[in-house]
Amino acid sequence: MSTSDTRTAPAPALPESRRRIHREAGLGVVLVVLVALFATLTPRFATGDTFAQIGTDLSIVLIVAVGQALVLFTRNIDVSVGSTVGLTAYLAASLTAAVPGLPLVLTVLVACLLGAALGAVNGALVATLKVPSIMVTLGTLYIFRGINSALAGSSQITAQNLPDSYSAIATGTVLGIPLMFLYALAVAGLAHLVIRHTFTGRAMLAVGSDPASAERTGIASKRLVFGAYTVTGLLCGLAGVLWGARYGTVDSSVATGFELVVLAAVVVGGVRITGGVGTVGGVVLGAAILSVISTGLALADVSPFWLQAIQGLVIILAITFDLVLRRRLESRGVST
Amino acid sequence: MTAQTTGRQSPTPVPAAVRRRLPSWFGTWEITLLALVVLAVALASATSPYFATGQNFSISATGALGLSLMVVPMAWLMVAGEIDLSVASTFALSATVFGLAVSGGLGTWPAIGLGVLTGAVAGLVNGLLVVDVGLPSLIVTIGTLGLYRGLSYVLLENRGISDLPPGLTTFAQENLPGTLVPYGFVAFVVVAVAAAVLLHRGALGRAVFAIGSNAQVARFSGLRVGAIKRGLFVFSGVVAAIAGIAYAGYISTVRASNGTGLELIVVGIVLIGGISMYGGKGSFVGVLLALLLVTVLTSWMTLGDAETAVQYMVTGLLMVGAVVVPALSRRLHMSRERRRSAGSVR
Amino acid sequence: MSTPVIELSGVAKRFGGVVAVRHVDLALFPGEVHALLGENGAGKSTLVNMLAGIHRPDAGAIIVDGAEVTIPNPRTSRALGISVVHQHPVTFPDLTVTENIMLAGPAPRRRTRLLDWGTARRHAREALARLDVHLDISAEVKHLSAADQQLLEIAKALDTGTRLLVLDEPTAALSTREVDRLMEIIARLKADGVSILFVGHRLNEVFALADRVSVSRDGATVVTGPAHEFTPESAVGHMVGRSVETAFPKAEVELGPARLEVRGLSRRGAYTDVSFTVRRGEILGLAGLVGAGRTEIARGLFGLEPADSGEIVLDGAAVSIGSPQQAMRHGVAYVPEDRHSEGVVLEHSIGFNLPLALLERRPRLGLLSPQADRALAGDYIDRLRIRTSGPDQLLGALSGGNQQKVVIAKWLATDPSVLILDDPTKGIDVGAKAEVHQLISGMAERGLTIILISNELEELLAVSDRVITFYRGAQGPEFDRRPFDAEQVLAAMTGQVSDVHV
Amino acid sequence: AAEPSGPPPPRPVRDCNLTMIPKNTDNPYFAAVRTGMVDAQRELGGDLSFVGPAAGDVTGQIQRIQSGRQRGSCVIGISAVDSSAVAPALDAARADGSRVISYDADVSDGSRGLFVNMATADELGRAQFEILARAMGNTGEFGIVSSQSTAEVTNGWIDVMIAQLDEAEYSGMRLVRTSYGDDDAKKSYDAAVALLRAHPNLRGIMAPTPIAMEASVKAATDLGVADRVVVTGLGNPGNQAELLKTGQVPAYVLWSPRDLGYLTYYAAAAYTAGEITGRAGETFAAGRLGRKTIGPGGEVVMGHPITFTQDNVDRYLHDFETTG
Ligand SMILES: Nc1ncnc2c1ncn2[C@@H]1O[C@H](COP(=O)(O)OP(=O)(O)OP(=O)(O)O)[C@@H](O)[C@H]1O
Ligand SMILES: Nc1ncnc2c1ncn2[C@@H]1O[C@H](COP(=O)(O)OP(=O)(O)OP(=O)(O)O)[C@@H](O)[C@H]1O
Ligand SMILES: [Mg+2]
Ligand SMILES: [Mg+2]
Repeated sequence: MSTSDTRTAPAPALPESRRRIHREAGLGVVLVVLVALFATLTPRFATGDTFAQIGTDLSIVLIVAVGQALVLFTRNIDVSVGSTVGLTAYLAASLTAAVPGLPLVLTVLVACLLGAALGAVNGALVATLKVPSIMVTLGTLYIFRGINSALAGSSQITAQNLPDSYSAIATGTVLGIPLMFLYALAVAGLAHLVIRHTFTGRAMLAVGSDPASAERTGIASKRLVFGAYTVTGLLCGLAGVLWGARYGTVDSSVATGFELVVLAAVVVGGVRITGGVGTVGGVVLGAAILSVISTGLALADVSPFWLQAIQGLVIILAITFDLVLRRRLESRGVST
Repeated sequence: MTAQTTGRQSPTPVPAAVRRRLPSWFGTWEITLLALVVLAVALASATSPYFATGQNFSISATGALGLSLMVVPMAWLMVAGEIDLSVASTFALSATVFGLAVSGGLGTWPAIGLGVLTGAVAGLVNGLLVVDVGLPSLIVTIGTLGLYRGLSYVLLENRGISDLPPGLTTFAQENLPGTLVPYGFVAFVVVAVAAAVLLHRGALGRAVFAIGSNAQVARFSGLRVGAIKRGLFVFSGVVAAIAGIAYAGYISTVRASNGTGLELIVVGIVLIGGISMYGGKGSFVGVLLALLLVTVLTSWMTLGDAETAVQYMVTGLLMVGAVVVPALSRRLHMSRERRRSAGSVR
Repeated sequence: MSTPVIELSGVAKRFGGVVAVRHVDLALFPGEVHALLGENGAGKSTLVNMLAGIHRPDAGAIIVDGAEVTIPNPRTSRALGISVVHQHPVTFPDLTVTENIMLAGPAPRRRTRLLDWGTARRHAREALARLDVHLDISAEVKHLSAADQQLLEIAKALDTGTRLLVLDEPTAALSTREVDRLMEIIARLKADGVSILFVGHRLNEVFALADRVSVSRDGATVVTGPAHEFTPESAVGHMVGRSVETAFPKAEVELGPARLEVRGLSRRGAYTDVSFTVRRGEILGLAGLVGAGRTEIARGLFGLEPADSGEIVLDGAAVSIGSPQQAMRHGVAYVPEDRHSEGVVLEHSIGFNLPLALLERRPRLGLLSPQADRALAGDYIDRLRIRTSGPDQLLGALSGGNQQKVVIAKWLATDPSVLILDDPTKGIDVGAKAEVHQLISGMAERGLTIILISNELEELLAVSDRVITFYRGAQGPEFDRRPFDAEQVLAAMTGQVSDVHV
Repeated sequence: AAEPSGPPPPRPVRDCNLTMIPKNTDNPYFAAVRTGMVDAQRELGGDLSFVGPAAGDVTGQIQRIQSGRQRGSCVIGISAVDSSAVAPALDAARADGSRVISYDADVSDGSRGLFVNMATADELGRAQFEILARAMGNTGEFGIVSSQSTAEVTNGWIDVMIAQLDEAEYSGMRLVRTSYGDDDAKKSYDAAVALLRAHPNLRGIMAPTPIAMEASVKAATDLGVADRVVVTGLGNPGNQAELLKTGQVPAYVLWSPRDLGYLTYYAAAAYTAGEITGRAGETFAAGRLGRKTIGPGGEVVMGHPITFTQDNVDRYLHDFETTG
């Protein structure tokens, strides 16, 4: 939860002519290096199939990570995302199983609305009562999971209980590009537009950068925080549907511990946990890096007993590399 | 509170200054927690004849040892504005090294030493990455969470070691002879009291609060921000190692999976204890009360055969309620105050 | 004059048990510069915050164009034509200069409702050009110096539609050049009929500007009148409620041997080839404009950002100072320039903050005595007249000037032998400033070595034994007290001279 | 832990609290086990507490053991997540006068008086392996997607399968990798995808746990290799009958969880009533299952594995009911 702020002295203000690169450039390089590395390790890596798989694999994480990033921008956090995904996945799947003829669009809509409602609960508590978001969402993490467990009990909904069209939401492709990836890209693209090119988006970052200043400027912090949580919930709802569609089996434990995966993607993507800093592009790269690592290691057929250790190591190396690269560039007078 | 400070410079009447303040380590949040503990104990005693017994105390305290120990350094780290999510993995890795050493024929103490050293190194690596490389601790320790847990799997694969020294299992499982007080509980109380006093009364504790509130100010005040943070990560690793070894003694087994997921419970307790995720705030007394609360609730609900779903919902409602109810009452109080003062003027 | 733009009638505001504003009446007319004076903690910023829509008055009325209004939030305030420069910059450190300016006002949008970045950048450039400041508009604000942030704040407030411009100590972090520029702008706005409420502690500025003056004491306006009816002394008398000494004559001190010597100190991008000697009992002033590199030299001496090359000699022996701990071991102390980010921990009490710089000397595992902390705090609360409800008060609830006093006290408490003060009296009221000067002077008498950086030339010349000028990171001419020739010092600071050698 | 001072006095099951701890409650398999226990309880009486953690974890099991011990349960029965880790808690319960039995998944020897096993590991391993071998024509590469790497029962079966590979008949088969899905749908799916992609010549996946089987079938289908990759292993007809009927899985193995619960309850009743002590050769009446004999090591083997196919699966659905 620290940043390196304490170590870097304020740089002198300099004229406008300074060279500039995107903060995400370092991450981009990391991604390319990783891809190159795995491609040399395993010939099977550099194939269309692999990229399709990576694209599918990162999608659910990315969709939720975009939401989480919005919340983090405002100097809040949502650790209930795993439970929200789990609960909406269960509700969406059981709805589909119970009402066979239900149009899929409706299922997706219902799941998104349910998710948004759960997110709104978080948002209302955090925004209006100004209580620490970590406490609220840790609480709802348990509550939502408890509801899920109470509803699902020992039952499991499997692909056999669901229409084929349900699973097709996740497994379909367009021109060889996985549908899931397209959904995720659409979500990320929209989020990028809002964050980068609307007042609302910039104001969200402002709230996280300095909440007191936001108040003094008259930015409607409450509405923004509430909105960020609601959108996150909505995206969790979408992710819930996709989860069920992709993995086939839905029980009371769907997406347990998913919050850490999401946080990892977001933070690797350069979003600061204490708010005010980050881009949607970074989040996309963060999710992609993590997915490339896990897919690459899986293809390399690493022993399962080594998998976790190597994955942890590669994550650390990747973020260190990114940081060192950025420092290098900065010392050469390129600002990021 | 001294009278001299209020008199001369502020002719304005300041009743707030005269009112005695609650100490920083026992504020309204700690009172809330204490009330919740009392309520939970009362309900549990009323509904289960097995709750308010010496045996239950002994069993609960023994079972909570590993968790309780790990809460201590996590509280310190989070006050300093950092976090260590790798604790449960260090917990397993150190126990693994210890277990391998024991089964390799090393004596109990040297094996413990080796295990603790492992924890210290694991903590140091975290510290170096955070302080010297400058990476955020959250992501560093998510990485080492995987790395350390993974190393345990590399070392043990799917094997377990259950031939542990009897001295250790006795320490981790049994009570002081003739009492219902577990050995481990005594050890924990010593550690906890020392940690509490040092945090709230010690120079180091003060420094840690300053670092967590504003690391830049701390550095400008001549505090060794980096050294202290590094030290805290090592402390975290060492305690996680001790906890991991003790837990191995408790279940008489070392496995690579020992303590999986425990980090979130540890962090959860520290947060319930009122320590801010952003550092610089909170009280160790609150953390101890949170630990007590969680232990009491777990025991009560287990004795009542509550299903996991119910346990989750109770835990969650409690956490949300604990922050929401005081916030609501504060709001109510404030709006009433505002109305009153407005009324008195017009 | 015509009808007031804004009138405050009997407004009051309390925070819990603390009455910040008891009863203030104030009428602000178009085209006037109205100065509001008062001791630290007199309630000036609270008043400003009520105009800005941040605090709602508990009692009284705010009247705009003859009608009572409520200002529930900053947007309403702006809509009423009120622009505010707060005492502490209201910025978003992680966002760029352009974004900071954009977020303060109505943001330019395209028909698609998306932001129009081109226009936003143009607005930003224009706003800065109005003040004649040169900032990288795509730099993040956290990389700007305190002075630049303050300038940015002013630039943000200089909106067209402004009817009342409120400036709460806008010059605290500024040096002569920027202050002059601001004065020009104020004059121009005034000519355009804008009403200006100016809060400040530098009386010379105030009297150079103001048409009318109000003095507030203990949260109540005690007197209002045309500026020419006041003298600095009478104004201070009203502020304090008794007559006080506002200037202490610089004591003549017998200088001791050289204590600190700096030889050829350089740091890339900051300062080059800096050499000087300071003796025991001497007060050395460093003069320069904002950005001259004085702060960086001070940080170099304190081990925060060590110099790349050069030598630091203490009592004749070369030392290496690579960290603040090392500096402190050599008896060097540094009062930093930015109180919020470098000086004090806002969310903790005075009793917590005061002994902070002493901690490193305490045994790591030793215990602290809360009584001793409190006594220490109590002592300095008295000596520096810190207006507070007691040692347990949180720093964040203190007025700006009183926070600054805590920063100074924190370092005085370490009992240093070399004290570097970086703009120590910024935001401090006249009375307290005199006390700080007396304190510094007294320390010099006791043989301390003092390096003083100040943006207030008057202060620098009043207190220093010797002044070295800096211009853009290069050491310039040096002046001895005989007494100082302010004109020449100023010329050297602004890089216009190099021949006046002394 | 202290040894029990002597065998606790016999107590009729009617006056008893029985704490029966499954690995995890949110699991249709254990729900069916519970149904069987409730069947037996109707016949014998007694107070059944079927309690456990929602998701299998050692700490959760230990807490339930201790709660049973504090309540003075006359029997604590457990399907252990970890055979040695729960042993100290079981020992303490025994010292306090509870009788301890294990079912489904054993605990360390000496920490229980009786183990109710569904079938021997050897038979279960072979039964699963044979389906796979037959479907693969005894040749080709296959991989395993298991549950937790530390799940001892499953590991036991895998050992049996690996031993099978040494037989001449199966010399054409090769195990390329064992990976673990932790009984989690996503992890199992990812493990199966990894296996299929890293080994393009794979002909079969052995999934000795129902969640992994479901996930492997889905992975093979999604990757478009379902026609050449056989998936089989352990399945639960309760909610996986369709897998057989659609032909996605040729056959899979299990036993009757309902009978297992029923038998466990009967064994517990006989044990607490003092009819049996856990010595080999003792026999007891097990209601509709007839008389059962205790084998060596205090193990009661219920019967043989059942191989389910699309033809027979419907007949067994009764065994997987989860009502009550
Ligand atoms: N948020 C707050 N909570 C409690 N007390 C406050 C708060 N803000 C201000 N005060 C108190 O109100 C009084 C007036 O403060 P204010 O900031 O208005 O003073 P000021 O006149 O601006 O002083 P300065 O010249 O030092 O800036 C002070 O005693 C201060 O401690
Ligand atoms: N116009 C400029 N050209 C080159 N460098 C500059 C210019 N303006 C500022 N700088 C650099 O920016 C840095 C910031 O200066 P710093 O804050 O240390 O100066 P300062 O004299 O202490 O200012 P202040 O009076 O605000 O405290 C200086 O090192 C200076 O070299
Ligand atoms: Mg003020
Ligand atoms: Mg400066």
